[in-house]
Amino acid sequence: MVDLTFSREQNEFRDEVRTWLAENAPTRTRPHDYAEIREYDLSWQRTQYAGGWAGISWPVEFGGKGLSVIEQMIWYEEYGRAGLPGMDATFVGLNHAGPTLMSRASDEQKSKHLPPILRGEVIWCQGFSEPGSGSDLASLSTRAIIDGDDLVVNGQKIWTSFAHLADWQELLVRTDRTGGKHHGISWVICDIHSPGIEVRAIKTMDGEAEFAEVFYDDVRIPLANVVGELNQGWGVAMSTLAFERGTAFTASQVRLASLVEELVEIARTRTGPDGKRAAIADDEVARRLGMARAEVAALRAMTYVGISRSEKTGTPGSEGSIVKLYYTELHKQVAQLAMDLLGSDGLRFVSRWMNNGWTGEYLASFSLSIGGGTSEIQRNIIGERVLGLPR
Amino acid sequence: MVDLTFSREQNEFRDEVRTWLAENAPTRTRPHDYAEIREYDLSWQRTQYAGGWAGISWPVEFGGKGLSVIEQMIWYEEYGRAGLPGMDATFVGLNHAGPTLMSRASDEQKSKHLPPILRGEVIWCQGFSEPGSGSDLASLSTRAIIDGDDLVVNGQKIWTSFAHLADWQELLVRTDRTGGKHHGISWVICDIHSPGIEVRAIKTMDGEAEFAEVFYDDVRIPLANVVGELNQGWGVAMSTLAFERGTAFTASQVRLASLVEELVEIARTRTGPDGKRAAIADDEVARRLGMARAEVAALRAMTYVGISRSEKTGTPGSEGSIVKLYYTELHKQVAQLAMDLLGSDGLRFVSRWMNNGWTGEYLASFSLSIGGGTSEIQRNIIGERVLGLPR
Amino acid sequence: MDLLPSDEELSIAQTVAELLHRELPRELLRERQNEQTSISAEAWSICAESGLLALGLAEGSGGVGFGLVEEALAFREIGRELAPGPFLSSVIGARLAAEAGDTELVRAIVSGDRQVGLILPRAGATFDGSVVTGEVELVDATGSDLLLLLRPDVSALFDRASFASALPWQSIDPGVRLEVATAVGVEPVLAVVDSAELWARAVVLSSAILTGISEACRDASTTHAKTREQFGRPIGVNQAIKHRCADMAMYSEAASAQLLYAAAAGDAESADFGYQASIARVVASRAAISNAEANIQVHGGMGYTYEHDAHLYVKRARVWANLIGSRTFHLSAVIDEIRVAA
Amino acid sequence: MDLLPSDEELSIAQTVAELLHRELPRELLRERQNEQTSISAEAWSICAESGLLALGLAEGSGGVGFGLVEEALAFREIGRELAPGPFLSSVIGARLAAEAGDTELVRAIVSGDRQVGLILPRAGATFDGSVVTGEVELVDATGSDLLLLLRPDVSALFDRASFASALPWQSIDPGVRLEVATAVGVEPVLAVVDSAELWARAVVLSSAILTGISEACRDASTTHAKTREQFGRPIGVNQAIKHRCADMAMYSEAASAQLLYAAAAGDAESADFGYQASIARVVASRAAISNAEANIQVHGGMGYTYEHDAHLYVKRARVWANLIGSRTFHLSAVIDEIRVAA
Repeated sequence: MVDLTFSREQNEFRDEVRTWLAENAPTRTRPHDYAEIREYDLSWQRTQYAGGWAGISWPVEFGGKGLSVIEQMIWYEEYGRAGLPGMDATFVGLNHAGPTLMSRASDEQKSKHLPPILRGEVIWCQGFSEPGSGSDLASLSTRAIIDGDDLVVNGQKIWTSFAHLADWQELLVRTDRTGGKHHGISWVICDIHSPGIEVRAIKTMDGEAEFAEVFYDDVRIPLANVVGELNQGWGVAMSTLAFERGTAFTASQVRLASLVEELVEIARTRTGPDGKRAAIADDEVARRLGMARAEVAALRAMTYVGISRSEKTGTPGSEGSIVKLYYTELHKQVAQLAMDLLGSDGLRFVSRWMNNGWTGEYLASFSLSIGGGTSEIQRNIIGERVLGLPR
Repeated sequence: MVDLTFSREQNEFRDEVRTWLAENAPTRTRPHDYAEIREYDLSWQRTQYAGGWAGISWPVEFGGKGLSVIEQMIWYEEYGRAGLPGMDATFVGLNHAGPTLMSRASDEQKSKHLPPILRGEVIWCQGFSEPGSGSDLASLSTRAIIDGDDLVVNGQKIWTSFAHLADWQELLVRTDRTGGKHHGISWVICDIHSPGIEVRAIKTMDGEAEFAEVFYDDVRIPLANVVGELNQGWGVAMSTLAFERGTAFTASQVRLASLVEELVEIARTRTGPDGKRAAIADDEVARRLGMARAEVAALRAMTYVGISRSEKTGTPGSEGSIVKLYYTELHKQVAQLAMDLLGSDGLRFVSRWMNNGWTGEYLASFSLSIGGGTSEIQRNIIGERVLGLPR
Repeated sequence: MDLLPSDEELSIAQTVAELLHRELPRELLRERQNEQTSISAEAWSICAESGLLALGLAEGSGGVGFGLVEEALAFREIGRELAPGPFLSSVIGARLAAEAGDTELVRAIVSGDRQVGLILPRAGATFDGSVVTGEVELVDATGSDLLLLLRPDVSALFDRASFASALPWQSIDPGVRLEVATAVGVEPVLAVVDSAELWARAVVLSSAILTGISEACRDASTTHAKTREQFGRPIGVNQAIKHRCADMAMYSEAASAQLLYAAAAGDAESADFGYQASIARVVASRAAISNAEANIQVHGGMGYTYEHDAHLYVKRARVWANLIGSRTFHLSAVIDEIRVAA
Repeated sequence: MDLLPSDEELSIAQTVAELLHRELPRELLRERQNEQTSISAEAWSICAESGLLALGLAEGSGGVGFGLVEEALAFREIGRELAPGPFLSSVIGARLAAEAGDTELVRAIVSGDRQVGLILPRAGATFDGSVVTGEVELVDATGSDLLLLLRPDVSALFDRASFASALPWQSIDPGVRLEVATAVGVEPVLAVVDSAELWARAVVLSSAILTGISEACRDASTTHAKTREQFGRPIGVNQAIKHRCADMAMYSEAASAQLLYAAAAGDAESADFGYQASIARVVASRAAISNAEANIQVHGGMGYTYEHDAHLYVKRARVWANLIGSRTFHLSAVIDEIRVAA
């Protein structure tokens, strides 16, 4: 039944989260240097684990709190409101590899790999995209041949976030080339420090180096590291991708809402386009900001709908693609609005790790509608899977 | 060489046109009733012919003035600036069927059909689209069987402007179904009053009835009326379509420019969105109007480029699709801007034949991006023929 | 927290949809376009008898006792079905009467005995709570006994007879009747001050109508894209069509989610109810206009004939985008909070 | 009337393109990003020797004697090739010197001996024709001897040494150097009043740069769409890509046509030169930003790497959209005429 109010328990939970975050969140700014980021993110994860806050919606058997997606969302909301840095390096382990292992891995694999993720001992990265595949993920060609008890992997992955900080990689390889392209893919747990792996950072247009290319030259991975059945990795991977569209980017949305409020603040204090009045006095500026505010509010409502659906059906469904598309395009628009507002201040590069890092934010925003499935792919998914249009 | 100035002769020509139009253009408002429109448009064409102004760029041998496309454009510019009504009913004959006959018809067909068009004796309509074909024009299925010296036609056409006022129709029929869909089409001259033809008006969303459906039941058309070769009508039709993208809608563009100026006038006199100041004092309104003004200026420049290209190469080329797309989308935006400006006055229907007929204009604008090749088809043409992208 | 309507909530909406579909099929809009009223007295009675005008009124006031959420879900169907008639002004009019304590008038309105049309004051018209003066438009008031003038600060019901000199004006929407009148010191029958909550409810219900329109257009385009063939395949295989449908789905989803959020905020008596309502309205107007316009393009030539329904959505969307506050009015509600407080 | 460049005009542009392609290949932008100047002294000399800085100056003033049309075609190549260096401010600076009658300074600038950077006054900074005061930004002035402050009412050249306290600030564009300075009553070396024509020429040249950027992006996207394969076919078969490229072509065509129109209006000394120039600028800014942003999306992941050129166009477009007047400034030039005269 449609109802905005949270239960007494949920409100108490929110209060506890807020209090705990206020007392325990890192006060030191997240370092810019990637080597330091690893230690920073893992240390903060360890603090969360020690405080009993790791894995809100992870089942108790894997060390989580076993709460619902609503509590998980409350956590992310409060996390975002506290202005805490993105948990970028631990993201894949907690929201991507972890959940996949939970649903598809063997008991042995689970007990070996899940606890270290929550405890903040390891960092996971993804190994899905390839230079030749892009949006056509299933066309991947990194290949693995069975040799005794091992797979021997040769090929290349790209757009791997934080590969240079990681311990483990969720890796898709082609183990059979005889069937259709969705067949013959295997999902394997790869020790990123294995001999034959080379990681090269990719510098992006905003000057950051969060992504990397990973090269595999006769890399041996034990067959025991295959998750699910050999050659059935596509299904395993798809279960992970759906997860991405759940609560996981609630924190990003909350951050976007606060970016909009920052822009409002800038518009109040900065001279507007006429060179005289404050920018907010300009009707066009005010309405664009008003619209941005309205859109982030609607985005929150959409997320609430998605979470309500997850609560009821266990999955956010393909409608998650609508939220991803809406969020992505909105975030880009907000960054563009910021550039228009900044006027000639937009010539100055300021990293998004800094105060008023709007130019960095703008440059970083281009990746949003490309990574994690381009906006074009999202529109295909919405058209085909939500609306049922023909392929 | 890039040069904005017109030659002395061209300037004199412009002066003559302006003077002549001021003295001879109809002062009576164009009637709204379609039966009266026929007489009004033909009578005005006869006046132009008598004054020596019919067919500016038609060759002298067909009764035209034999001038260049620049003079033709000057005529349309002055025509538009004089605020004269669209020459809708005579348009197909003058700009579509006429030019096709000139380039593809036999001498006998030319001498029979061309002079009456210029002299304002006949009205032509088109018969290309069918209910089942739409954007896929070549899939047309209205069929014609040879029987003695006649073609016997059965089928249906749709979106025929002014069919109920017309004498002649440029008709595409399928005379051979054995080849690919572009083969086996014939372009024929059809007497619209032939037995077996039924014309039914189509009422459009703006309440007008400019379009019609035409039904053919064993309609006999002499084989002598085939233009070009039998079964080679697709090529004949395509030569006509290219013509549409030349100077012919210069007058519409000039009209669009004056619509924008009308909107500016409304914004000056009408209370704006805040209920206090004039609309033009609102920064957003003013900038949208400013942008619309800039866009119609750029549209004129694009038309000039196209005409310069026609002058040099004899054809406006596929770039004409860019102008069509730009004009169409701009006209729709201007109509939407008008609706936003009107606010609650936008609840009142006012026909575009009346003063301040903005709601009618808005409702009529939807046809622009559909008729004459949808905006999607234009984008395909631009992508494939201008940019060379794969199909 | 739950923003997914329950089966019970959905079944209320479903019942309303079936009623409207049966009693007010869309063909009626064209058939009745030259009738004096957009809805027949019989159809109005049937709708009233079904309880449609009393859904959100407390049982003690003679209502069904549902919340704004249920009322919004019902109005979303009114939008989706393009149902003609002064539903919104009658529902809000009844609520105003209930707030003023006139239980007899409440009964008369919700039973369908007395219809309430809407007054749309033009720029320059004034209403100080006691008299209205200036040019006004009357919307769907040709069958009405009463007229509603709604504002956040003060709202009132007037006797239709006080506007006897009103002249009809052709509306862009064949399902909406329009009249123009000049009021000189006309006094209301009933007035309430501090009507911000009443206003916000009307804003939510208008958002519901607009959301319904956007969803109907999304569905019509999707169906057409699946069935219409061009170049030997359904046109929905083309990304130009497919992605446009996807964008329509996105706009509708945003409108629908925010509609539920705002309605639930109303039911929860949240302090930000008015603010959330204005946001719902901004998002729903965008969805309705954008989807209705896109729907015509998806339908091609058929889409701009009078016989096809596509244009009816465009017209209804444009009407509602200007009633109960305009886009700029509602953006101001968001902006002003920005301009004043953070 | 002719808006199609002649073979001679095109060959001038072609020569410039080849020069820039040879002397200032785009890889240099990344290689030199930590150098003090965006362009080496050698490359600057070579460009100056080719006559690039003197194209539109009368022969009597030591120039080549072409019109603004040719100059605009050359600057379109500067945009397309993303050539770094203070070309625009030097060309306009030389013209200012010529107007002021300082032939020696003209010679020094066009020969490449003295470079002219650009002063971008921040809100609140003032210049009354005799002194400049307040915060200013210096654009590509790290290798300059002179600085240009350009305004329609009054424009001036300053000695770079008067801004010795300027501090470098990282620019978003690796091909543009930025400094921040505070001026306290700094006097110019040369000033001219009523510089509307000079201003309009600069507006046209900036529009030319932006137009060139938009065209380069259209071409890069088109090439990528033809060659990059996904799902077994070139991505250009998808309408999401094809139609985006078509829109890019449309924006570029509008920008290019209006650029030629405005430049020709300048050469014809039309009364509406400034107005047409502002329109060119508005249309070109839209084309450059829109195409540059779309170009990244078309290139997917590769498009946002630092190694790929795509981001360089976005950055250069954003820089030029803020120099020689902003979008709102130029729209005002169109609006104000609307607000005042019909």
